[in-house]
Order: sequence, then C-alpha cells, then structure tokens
Amino acid sequence: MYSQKVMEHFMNPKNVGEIPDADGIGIEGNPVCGDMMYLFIKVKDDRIEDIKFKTFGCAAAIAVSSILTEMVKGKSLQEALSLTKEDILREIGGLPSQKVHCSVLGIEALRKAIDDFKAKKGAK
Amino acid sequence: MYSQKVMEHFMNPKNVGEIPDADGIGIEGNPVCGDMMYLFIKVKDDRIEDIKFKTFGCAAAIAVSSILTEMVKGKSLQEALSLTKEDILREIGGLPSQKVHCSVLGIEALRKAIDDFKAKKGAK
Amino acid sequence: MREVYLDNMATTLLDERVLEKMWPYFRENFANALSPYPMGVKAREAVELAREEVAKLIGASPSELIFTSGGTEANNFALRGLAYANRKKGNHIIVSAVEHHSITNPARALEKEGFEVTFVPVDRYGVIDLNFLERALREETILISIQLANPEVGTIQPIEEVVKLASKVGAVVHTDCVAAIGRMEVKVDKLGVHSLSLSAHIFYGPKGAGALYVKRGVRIQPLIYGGIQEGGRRGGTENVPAIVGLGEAARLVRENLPQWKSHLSDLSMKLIKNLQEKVEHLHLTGHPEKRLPGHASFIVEFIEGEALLLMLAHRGIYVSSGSTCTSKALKASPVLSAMGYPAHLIQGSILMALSKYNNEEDIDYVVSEFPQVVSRLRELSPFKEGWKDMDKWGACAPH
Amino acid sequence: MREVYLDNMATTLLDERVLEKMWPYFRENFANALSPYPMGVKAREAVELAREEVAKLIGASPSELIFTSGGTEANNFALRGLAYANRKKGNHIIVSAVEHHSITNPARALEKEGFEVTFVPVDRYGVIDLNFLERALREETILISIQLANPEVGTIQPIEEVVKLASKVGAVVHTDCVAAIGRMEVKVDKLGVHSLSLSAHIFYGPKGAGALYVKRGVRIQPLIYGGIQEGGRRGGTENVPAIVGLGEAARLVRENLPQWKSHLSDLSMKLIKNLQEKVEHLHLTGHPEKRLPGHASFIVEFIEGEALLLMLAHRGIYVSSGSTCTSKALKASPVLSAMGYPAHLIQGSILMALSKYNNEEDIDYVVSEFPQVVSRLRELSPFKEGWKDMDKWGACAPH
Ligand SMILES: Cc1ncc(COP(=O)(O)O)c(C=O)c1O
Ligand SMILES: Cc1ncc(COP(=O)(O)O)c(C=O)c1O
Repeated sequence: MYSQKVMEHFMNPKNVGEIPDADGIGIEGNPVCGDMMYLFIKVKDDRIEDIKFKTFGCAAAIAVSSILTEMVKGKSLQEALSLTKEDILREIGGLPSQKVHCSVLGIEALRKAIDDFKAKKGAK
Repeated sequence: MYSQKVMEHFMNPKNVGEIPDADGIGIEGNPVCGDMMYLFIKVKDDRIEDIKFKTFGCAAAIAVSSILTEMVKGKSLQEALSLTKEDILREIGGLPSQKVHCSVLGIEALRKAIDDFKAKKGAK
Repeated sequence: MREVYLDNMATTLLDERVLEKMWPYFRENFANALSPYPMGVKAREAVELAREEVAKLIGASPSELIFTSGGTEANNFALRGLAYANRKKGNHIIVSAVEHHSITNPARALEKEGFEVTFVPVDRYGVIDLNFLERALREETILISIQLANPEVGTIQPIEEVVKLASKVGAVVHTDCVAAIGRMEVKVDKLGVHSLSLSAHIFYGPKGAGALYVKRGVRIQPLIYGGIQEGGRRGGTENVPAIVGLGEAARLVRENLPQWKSHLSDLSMKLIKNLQEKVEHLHLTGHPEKRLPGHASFIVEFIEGEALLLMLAHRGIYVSSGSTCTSKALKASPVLSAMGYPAHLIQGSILMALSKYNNEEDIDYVVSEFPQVVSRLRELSPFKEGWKDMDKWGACAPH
Repeated sequence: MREVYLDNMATTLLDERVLEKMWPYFRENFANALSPYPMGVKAREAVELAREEVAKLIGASPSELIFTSGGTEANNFALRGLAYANRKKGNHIIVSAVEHHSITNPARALEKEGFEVTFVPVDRYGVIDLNFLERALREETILISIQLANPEVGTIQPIEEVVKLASKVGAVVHTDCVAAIGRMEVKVDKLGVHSLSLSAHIFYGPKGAGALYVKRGVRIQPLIYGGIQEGGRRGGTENVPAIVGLGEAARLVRENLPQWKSHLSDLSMKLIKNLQEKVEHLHLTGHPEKRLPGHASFIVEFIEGEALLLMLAHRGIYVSSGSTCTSKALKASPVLSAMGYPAHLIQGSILMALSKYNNEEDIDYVVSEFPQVVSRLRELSPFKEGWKDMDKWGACAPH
C-alpha cells in the first residue's frame, strides 16, 4: 500500500517536536476527520532555519509531515511557498489515491506557518 | 445414490426379453416421461410360470423390472397381486425419493399383465 | 480400468498449476484483502493481479470486472442489476429460449416484479431466431441476454448480430460466456457486449469464483450489498484463494487457447465421426459447425439417458444427459425442447464435453465402449426395433 | 520477531484439519455434486454431511440450512428474501444502528424500493434500546434484523427479548451470527429466531462458504436463482471444497467451544486488564461484561488508529481500527458513532480480536509492545497533553 519511503518516514520521522518560540505556526486539518498537523518554523534572513511538526493522523500524514520538513529546512520562504503537493508525492514515492489529501495537508500547513510568520513580522 | 442391489440388477438384469405367445401383457409408463415397461407373463395353473420384461427407462426402472420378475416368478396370481411397492422397495434396498415412482410402475405393469391374462382367458 | 471424464460442462478438473498458485492464500497468507498491514496488502495485490489476468483474457480493463462467487451469481447480478439500473427507460427484457437456469430463472422472477420478458425461439440447431428478435425489439427494451455458447448442445450464438440489433433501441446486451471461456476466443470489443459472465470452474479453475464484466459507463445495481469491496458493487470478504485461482486459470487460457482449441476440436470431430459410423439412430444435437470445440452431444434413440450414463460410468466414462430422470428437477431438457425435439427423444440425450486433459486414447476407448453400452440397453428396450404405439401416449404430467 | 494475529473479526487462520478435509475435493474428487455417477454422488454426500454438521452446531435440521458464498450473501439473502416474501403483510423493517454493512446496505436498498426502515439506537455500550424497538413495532412490521454479537465492539445483543417483542406483531426475526459463531453458544431454539447467518472464515473455516438458517415454514424469496441446488433456494454449482470446510469447521466448534470460550475469555480479560493498567486515556469500547470472549476493543486517545495499527504491524501485531483512515471508504466507524463517541475519539479506535491460536505469551508480547507504540505516537501528537482547541473544529466533510 505505502511506498518504502513513506514507511521509513512514518517509522522514523524527522523533525518531530514543537518550537516554543516559533516565528510561525501553521495548523491544518481536523482531528474530527482523522488528520491534524501543527508546523512550527523558525525563520532567519527569510530562510526556514528550523522546522518541527506534531501530527495527529495516519501513517501518510506523519510521513508527509516528516518529509516536508526535510524538504523545506534551510530553504528560502519563497522556495518553500513554491512547493506543490506533486513535489511531495514525487519525493515520497507516491501515495494511495485515498491518501493524496495528506500531501495537501502538508502544503497548507506550511503556507499557514509562513503566513503566520509574515503576519507576526508585519505586526512588529 | 442407488443401493448396491439396484446397481446389480441394473447391470445384470434377470428375465429380459419378450414372450411371443404370452398369456398376458402389461404395458405401463410413458416414453414421453422417460419410463416405460412391458411385462410378458406365461400362466399355468394360476401360477406365473414365466415372466419377462422390456423396459425403456432409468437404472431404477430397469432394476425394478428385474427384481419384480424374480419376486413373482413361480408365484400364484393371487400372491403376485398382493405385491406392494413397499415389498419391492424393501427387496431392492430402497430408492431415492424421486425414483420411488419406478416401483409403482412395476406394480402397475404386473397388474395389467394379470388383468390381460384374465380378460383373454374369459374371452376364450 | 481407464477413466475418461467427459462432463466438462458440469465442471472441470482444477489445473495443478492453478491450485499451486492458490495454495499460499489458504494458510500462509490468509489475511483479509482489506487489511492495511503487509499480509493484507499482499492479499490485495494478489486479488488485483487476478483481476488484471481476467481483464487481459477478455480484452477488458481491470476496473470493468467484478468478482462473484460463480457464473450463477454473475448471471443473476447481470439480469437484475442491469434491469433495475435501466428501469426508468423501460421494462422489457429479451432472453433466448435456451439460456441456462441462472438466466431464465431470474428472468422469470423479474416477470413477477413488473418486467416483461420475451423468450426468443431457436431453430433445430439451437441458433436464435434473429428475425424474431428484431421484431420483438421495442422502445422499452432495456436488456437482452443471449449466451455466447450453449453448454448442452454446444451451439454458438451470433452475438455480434444481437448487439447490432440491440443498438437500434439502445438496449444493453449481456452474454453468458460460462460455457465458452476456455474453449473459444472471447473478446469484449469484438463481441460489443455491455456485460459478460464467466465462471472459473468451467475452465480448470476453482469452484466459488466467477466474474461479471460490466463495460465502463454501463450502470448496474448491486445484487449483494456490503462494504467497499469491488468498488461497492459486490460486498463480502474476498475469497482470495479462489480469486487467485480464477486469475491463474484465465492466464492459462490466454496462453494456451489456440492449442487447446485445435486439440479439442480434433478430438471431438473424431469422436462424433466414429460414433455416428458405429451407432445407428444416433443424432448429433446442436449446430454441426457453429459449435464449441470439444463438444459432442447426441440423441441416442430408444434408450434413456440416465441408464446410458450410469452404464458408461461403470466403464469409467463420465458424461451427462438431459433426460427427465437425470435432472433432479425431473424435467426433460428445456433446451432440447426449445429446439423442437419431442420428449421421448430427449430422454436419450447425452453430452460428452471434452477437456484439454483428454487424449486420442480416451476417444478410442469411448468409441469402443459406447456402442456396446448402447446395444446392451437397446436389448432391454421395448423400442429396440423402433418407436411404436407413439400415438398412445399423451403429454407427460409432472411426477 | 514474534507474530501475533489479532484481526480475527476480519478473518481467521484456516484450521489445518479443515484444509485436510477440503483437500480431496479440489482434484481427487472434483465432480459436480449434482452428477449421478459415483464421483458426483460422493461430492453430494460430502455436501450433505457438511449440512448436517452445521445443523448440529446450531441445533437446526439440515433442511433448514441453505449454503451461500459467505456471511454477506447470507445477510443480503435474509433481508431481501424475507422482506419480499412478507411484502403482502407489510413494508416495515427494523434493524439496529450497529449492524454490519451487509445488513445496513441491503436495508437502505430496500428503503429505495418502498420499504420503510427503522434503525434502533444503541446505548454507549452498543446494546440496542429495547424500549425504542418496542415502540417502533407496528402492524406492518415484517422483519427485524439484529446481530447476535457486534464484531467491532463485541457487544452481545438481547435477541431473546427481540424475539419476544417481534412475536407481538408477527414479525420475522433474523440475526447475523457471523461474529458470534465459534466464540459463544448459538442455538436456534434458544434464540427463537426465524433466520440466522454464519460465515466459515470467521471460525477457522474457508473463505467462500457461509450459510443461512431459515426456520421450517418461514418463506423466503431466493436472491440467486439457478438450478435445483439448495432446494431451489440458491442456485449455482456447489463449491464443494468450501462447503466441506464449513462443515468441518462447524464440527470443530461444536466439539471445542467450551474450551475455546474459556481460553479466549481468560486471554482477553488479561489483555484488557493489563493494557488498562499500563496505558492512560485508554477506554474499553462495547459492553464490559456482555461481550464476546476474546474480544478487546479500545479507544486510545490522542492518536490515530491507522498509524497505531501500522506501527503495531511493524512489531508483528496485527489488529484493526475503525478510524476514518483505516476504512477504505474513508468513513469513521458508524458503530462507534451510533454508540455516541465523537469522531476525534473514533480515530483512535482499535480492535484486538483473539483466536483459539493465541496464547499467554502472545498477550505478554502485546502488553509489552502496545504501550511503547502508543507512547511513540503520542510523542508525535499535538494532543499529547490532551485534546485542545476542540471547539475550533467543525464537523468533517467527506473527503
Ligand atoms: C452457460 C452456463 N451459464 C451459467 C452456469 C452457472 O455457473 P456456475 O456453475 O459457476 O454457477 C453454467 C454452469 O455450468 C453454464 O454452463
Ligand atoms: C457481523 C458480521 N456480519 C457479516 C459479515 C460478512 O461476512 P463475510 O465476510 O463472510 O461476507 C461479517 C464479516 O466480518 C461480520 O463480522
């Protein structure tokens, strides 16, 4: 069902945790539906210096969280914003059709985290 | 499905044939339905001296024909007339329910043969 | 004693290779094909591989196949499912007079539920009357079900013609291919049908697995509702070993059909020719040319089929008959009746359906034994010299 | 690595002895059970022996049993067959809110065909509301279908009470016993039901064989029409190996149930007790006492069931879950919903259904691994410390 890569990231997810003084937080999903992602980013010079996640959800949701954090860590905000669900699916070796929405979840959480960072920065 | 005895009589039926100068002939059944029996009897001193059959039909019909001829050969007409389908079924080791009618066929053919003999005798 | 199994329209001997493929799914990997852990995923993959094999065999796409418990379920599913899915368009159904029980009986049930069913007559070879069919077509005709090949007499029907006629009124065409698969080429695009049924145990696969092909875009109502198995169109825990067996049996047909076909037709031609030479008052039933390879069906006059069958079985030859006494329903073959044979002749019907396992020696054995058995039974028959007094006997009341 | 299969409500490992009994009917004796020659007669005898075994198991008479392709077909058959056979008396059907798909989905189909269906609610333990049921009864109520035991939460229903209530309006009672057979005593006279379904693969028998008990005198309309198999009530070439396997599986249940039951309940009691001690925020679902022996179902808070299931599978422990993600239909368990659990809790549902093959060491292994896996997933969960912001999230739209 799941690719080798999905299972690896699910069993040994990278960048798990919270960033207490995060510059931006993105929350996406709904525990009522089964998938919920919290992304925490630390931004320096418009680059994602650090990123961590906490995810409630299925193996796909956890694996997407993990791979997404790896893909954008160290990237500029602009690069991060250009990430698509197809990029994630490619990187992760595909997902079963009924799980594709998990990749969307990751993209959305990331966008929200960056939006949150921008809003906070703007407010300063 | 069939008892050993039925199969024996079917494979090696006794008293097969016709009696050209039969004293009585009993015809019962209907080839349209699948079973048809011809019984020929030779009567002497109110006893069935000889009996032969020709049967178109299934294994049960042939076996019943054979065993019936054995059962009544040498018997008085009265004894023959008192034969029931249960007697035949007992002797033959039973028949599957959908084949019980074959035993009735035998009884009826025998009755008709005896009736025919009586009618011919009366006519003389 | 030699044993020659010729009852291959009733069921066939499972191919060893098929059983070998099924084997791991009985105990080694017994999981439910919906379970998400590896053992379940493997079962799922095996099921989908089987679906691909069946699809390849008939030239369909895997998503057009629905697994069923066999041919009977597939036919019931097609009849009811297509009838009800098209109920709004009309209520008229056409089936042939020589369909299998698993078509005629659901058709009769639909009749009681407000559908109108027309039975298309056949000629003496069992071929459907296309003119009648054409005249029977109406605006409200929604479904036509005609078998590709008849199991009792081997006759092959002109399905392409049926499809052409059906398209005039937009009716959906189902074809029962249970008897055909494994014996002749069956491709959905060539036939042009909307729906097609098959059953593994007739082509060296296991009992308990069949499939219904439903052309993409054709709507069908489920017969057996359950979970999301088979795209929600057929519920129930998948019978993984049987489905795997169906897939492998389909693969074997795809790879071997040309050889099997010529082997079967060589043997049956030899059988038919020899028996016709050796036995008098023997009539081939079904179409002399447009028939399934390996299919030899006859009427043997003056004797009854069950007796013939059992005496042959005693010599190791296994066949079937359409006689009243052989049928557990005690009804003479409706197929032969529809072809115009009078009941007393139908009593002597016999079917020898060959398989890929049969060989020349089998045929030689049958050719040497069969005439003896017929003679023996004719010795017992009051009609040995010919039918007599036939006017005396009326119709037969049901027992 | 140790492997502990606990997904026994999805399917069970075929008993070796059952497979051994089935074996000869795959190739050695493969004949059609309707064929009149010796090989066919032997197949017939094997089928009828199996029927007797199933009859003995549930205290029925063999003629009251109809073989089917499994539990789903048997349930569909019961619902449609009994509904239509009683259509003249009325059109009202009652089923519980926690029935298997193979009951609720045909019930919904009947709704579209003019029947009226009432769903009986359950309490938080999954027990049906008898008062509601009583009030729902009407003159036109023809059929009530309530499962004997629920496969997801193990709860056993008060069927005897249902039968008593049903008799007031003369409704027929069907009970789905697929989850119950092999785990608790099931006798038709004690239950008093008119109809009962079972499926071999849930009690160490093969996939592809089930049965419907229909009490003598109760009329039922066929679902699958064909020849004269099963007394004309279910057509199709009989799946002899599977039916033989069903018979042997039934025999094994009859002979071993007392031991199996106590073994199962010892193990599941130990499992439930230990997990409850070791894992916080773990809730037993279903009735604490009136539940199937060997059945342990929980809600594990703050984590999602599919992830839990897959991480357990990685350690050789195979379970199932009612979470949205596990369900291929992407729908959270309707059973747990009906019991009042909110959707976010249902996401963490997990089912460990034991079998006769499990032993103490299996339980020890699960008790040692399960808490670790739960901790690991809670580490990843934003809700590790508890549900938060729950008011923010509305209902879940279908994906
Ligand atoms: C033409 C035809 N249709 C349908 C069937 C029924 O298939 P099954 O035996 O798989 O139920 C048969 C069975 O022999 C058949 O010959
Ligand atoms: C309670 C219940 N009913 C019906 C079924 C369906 O039975 P089958 O899988 O044999 O189709 C199941 C299957 O697990 C079940 O648990």
